[in-house]
Amino acid sequence: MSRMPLSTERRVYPRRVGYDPTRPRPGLERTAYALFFTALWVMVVLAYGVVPSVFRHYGWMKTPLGFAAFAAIEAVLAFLLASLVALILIVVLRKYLGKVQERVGPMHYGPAGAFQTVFDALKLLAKEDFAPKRADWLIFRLAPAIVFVSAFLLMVAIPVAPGWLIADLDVGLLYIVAVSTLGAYGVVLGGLSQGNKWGLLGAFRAGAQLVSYEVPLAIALLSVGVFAGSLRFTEIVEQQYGLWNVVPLFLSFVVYLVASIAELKSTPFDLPEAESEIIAGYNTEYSGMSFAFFFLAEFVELFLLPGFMVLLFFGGWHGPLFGLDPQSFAAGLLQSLYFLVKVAVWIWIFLWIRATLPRFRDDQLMDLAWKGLLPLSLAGLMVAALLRIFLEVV
Amino acid sequence: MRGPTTITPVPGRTDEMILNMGPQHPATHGVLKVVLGLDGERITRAVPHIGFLHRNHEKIEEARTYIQIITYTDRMDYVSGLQNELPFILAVEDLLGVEVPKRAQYIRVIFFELYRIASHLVWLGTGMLDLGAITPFLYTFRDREKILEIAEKTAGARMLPNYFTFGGVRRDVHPEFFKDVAAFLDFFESRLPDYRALVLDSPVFQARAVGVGVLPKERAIARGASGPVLRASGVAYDVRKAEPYDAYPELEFEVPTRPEGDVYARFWVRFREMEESVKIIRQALEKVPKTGPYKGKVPPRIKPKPGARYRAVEISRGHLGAYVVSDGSEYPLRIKHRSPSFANLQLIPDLFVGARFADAIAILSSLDPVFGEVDR
Amino acid sequence: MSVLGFAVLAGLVLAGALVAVLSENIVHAAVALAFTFFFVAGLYVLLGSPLLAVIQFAVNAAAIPILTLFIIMTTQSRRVRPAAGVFYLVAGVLAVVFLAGLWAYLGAPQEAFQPLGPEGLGVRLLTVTLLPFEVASVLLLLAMVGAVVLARRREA
Amino acid sequence: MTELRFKKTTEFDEEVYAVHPEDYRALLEALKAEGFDYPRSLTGMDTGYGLRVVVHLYGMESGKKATVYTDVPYDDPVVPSATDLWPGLEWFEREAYDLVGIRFAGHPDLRRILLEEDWTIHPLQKRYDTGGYLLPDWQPAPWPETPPWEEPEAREEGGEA
Repeated sequence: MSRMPLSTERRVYPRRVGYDPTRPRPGLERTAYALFFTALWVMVVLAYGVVPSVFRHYGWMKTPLGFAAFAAIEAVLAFLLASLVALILIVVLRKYLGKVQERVGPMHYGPAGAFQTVFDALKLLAKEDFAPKRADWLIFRLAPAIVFVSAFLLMVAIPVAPGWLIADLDVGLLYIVAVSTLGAYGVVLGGLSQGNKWGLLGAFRAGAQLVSYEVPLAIALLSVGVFAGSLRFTEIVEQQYGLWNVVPLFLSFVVYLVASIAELKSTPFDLPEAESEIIAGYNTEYSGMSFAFFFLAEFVELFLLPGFMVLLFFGGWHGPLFGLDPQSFAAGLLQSLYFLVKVAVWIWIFLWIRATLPRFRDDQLMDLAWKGLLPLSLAGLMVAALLRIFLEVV
Repeated sequence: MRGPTTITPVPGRTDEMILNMGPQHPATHGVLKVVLGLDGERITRAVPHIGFLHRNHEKIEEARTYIQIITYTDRMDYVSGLQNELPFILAVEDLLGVEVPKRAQYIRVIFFELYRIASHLVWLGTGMLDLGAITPFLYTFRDREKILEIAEKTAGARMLPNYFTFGGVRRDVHPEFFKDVAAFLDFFESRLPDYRALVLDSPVFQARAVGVGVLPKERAIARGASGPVLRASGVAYDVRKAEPYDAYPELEFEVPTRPEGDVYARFWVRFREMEESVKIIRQALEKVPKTGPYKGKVPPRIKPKPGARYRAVEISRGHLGAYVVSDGSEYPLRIKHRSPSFANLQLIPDLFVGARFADAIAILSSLDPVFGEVDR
Repeated sequence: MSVLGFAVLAGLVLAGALVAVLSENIVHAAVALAFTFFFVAGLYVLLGSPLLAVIQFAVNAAAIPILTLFIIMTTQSRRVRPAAGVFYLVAGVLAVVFLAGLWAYLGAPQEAFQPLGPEGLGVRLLTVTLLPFEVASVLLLLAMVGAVVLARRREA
Repeated sequence: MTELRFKKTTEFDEEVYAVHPEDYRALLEALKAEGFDYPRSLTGMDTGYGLRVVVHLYGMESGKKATVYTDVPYDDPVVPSATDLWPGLEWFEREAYDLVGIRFAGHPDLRRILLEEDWTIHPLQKRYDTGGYLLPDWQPAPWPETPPWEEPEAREEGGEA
């Protein structure tokens, strides 16, 4: 029997613009992501710094018309920022997973695949937004909107530098607890309304998980509030000069970290959308833009929860200022950059966890929340209260 | 879809939800449908339905000559395709009275164990994917690719190589084959600690796997379970030891067993088997005659004498048997393939009922069925 | 501006409440109820108490409807029969009683409205209203224990 | 049961029992008692004159192998089920019923397993071609004068197993 001639060479793919797996271009990738980061920074400066400062400086906020204009502009900016965050984070996630998994990730569209999400979003826009016959149409359509609005409302509460914020809420901590519960509401409604048993299971899991983890999360936030003596973000951040809260409130930080991963529904807590168990859980029947809304909200939260973590435990915008006046515009630029860099580091850690771990089981998840995190968070609250009293006495 | 649903709601019982898991479900490894009764997340009833991939090999094979049938056997367990050829070939060789040269025996063993590693890598990746970890999947598929490349160089195909034949192998190995295999083994051994860290030593994995889906020893034997499923229940039954074939009697290896019978034990046994396979291949590489025929003397027209023969081998999933009945003509009277996944899947009602839904996924991936061989 | 806002919000509150009462679909009713509470939170903002608004939002508009939805999910039927005549009668009587009480309250002299901040509320809860606060928490604990006992599966 | 009607031969390395269908169940019980605790396989086949059940057994302790088979006529293909002895044969018996048409008396759940419920034929019978259509000129062979479980002089019938 004669030997069959075999090619020992790897198949070579046709060369296309921006796509050549045989020639990795790390420089191009780095440039693309640096540009992304810059774009994000510019948007943050615009939305949190320039527009509110201008309105406050000229006193336009006092008049009803000015307030309405401010609200409208900020809504548009926050929406753009949220979309930008989601667009960037999705492609960063895919690229990062590619790196971890020793593959290239998106390569086709844009430099090193940087515009992949844009085309994904366009594809989702072009797809039929299908509602099953058995779905409760009204609720089915309302749910993604609720989820997205809750993520979007949370963006309002973030201060990125001294005086750079959209709304200075004196109950900021309570506000984020309240609004993030609203997200759980949308997820439960979405799973419940689609007339699909997988969706129902996903809604059950999502509801149970999000409501359970809301409790330790809220107590962890509360311990920060108790320690700082205020529920206002700006004051909490200001008090972290010299010593970040992560040191005295380490217990609360751990609770917040775990609970926020659970709030994000990211591995190892991705049970509500565990694709190998319950297909896609609460978004099984969603397609097109409705699905995109869930997706966008998830990635906006992937930005927001590390953002709050940085504000509460890692000194927010604190960093070396090189002698600049903290209230000046240049210092604001620098401080918002510090904030973004810290957030980026934490997003990276979240993605790292997501890429590494398998997922828990639903009852283990509940056990962890109620038997592990809740006592831990209460201990953290007591530590915070004792430290507060100690500091006041001294 | 397929016939009436075998679970009907109990009248008046409102806390049970009836759920069709599959045939299009991401974690059923193909096309299994399990009708589940769910009380919350706890499974109260489970009825498996198979046959979605049925193409009646056994009828087709009755209309094919023996040499043509080898191609069909490949298609049963497509994840470890090459291994499926062997029991049929062994049975026909017995009926023909053909001697297999030593070199061919060793080449068979090397290929057989390479495909065991490849198959276990697929199982490891998809099993962890079922448990929610995406990264091991890509690692294992990358390593498996190297095995398939080695196989492609010699056999000309990757998943369904159709390489073994009566009396030996179809053609001699590629000149670089032994060097490639040795290089792969070195590479693979350097990867094993990573897999151990990502899977067996991961606390989250242990939380999901320890004590889940416990299969007692007696039940495993009575249900006809085989392979790692049986060995994880503490039964050291391995066809390679019980009825050795090819060069296995001359090779030293352990049969890893574990007494617990849970999902973790099944993962652990498969993991150890990969290490044992490396050991076997290393010995075979040393002992294989460097020259000599790769195929014994086989008549040009294969007409086994009338009779019947059942032969079994230990493929990645367990005891794969072939029952060949010949009437002395060029066409077999009957060929029965006894596939391990088919028998192992009977355990679904035993293991699922009482487990949580998420456990069911872990249990199913620890049984590691391949539906090409279940449905045949 | 605040009058306009009040009119809009009050209209939304009333509309939501009507949908919640009259809808045949329980899920719709629950969602409408949540929206009603949400708009009530808006009224609190107009009254100058963001704290109360946020608490209303967190507890009544978000947490309680989720639990309601959980109960709906665990039940089989998603539809209810529309209310019969006798319910309208009872509702009418209750409405009249409520309006009469409101009339009597509005007729009485009132103190100036003084919204509480977070500190004020905390101090008040731990001083003036400490006893009712503690009693309420004990009651809630009892209710929780009772719910656990009721929900526990009886082993056959 | 006084005297079991079977014929024992040794082929290659296993014991082969050809047994009368009425004694099939009793022989399996005896083998189970003898220590054959692992059900390797169960095959249904069409011999041309009837249907045959072949059971392959293995003793985990002894390492011994045994094959038991029995023939039943086409018009009454009923064999007692062995699922209570080896629960692992449940699906194998269902498969033999599904593809070959042997009915197992006492099987707990004898439904079709690989084919859909609405199939009417048993495709592995020789009277059908690979497409599942009746072969026009197929005739069953006559029942052998010496069935496999009786001592023959020289049997040439295919599938003596």
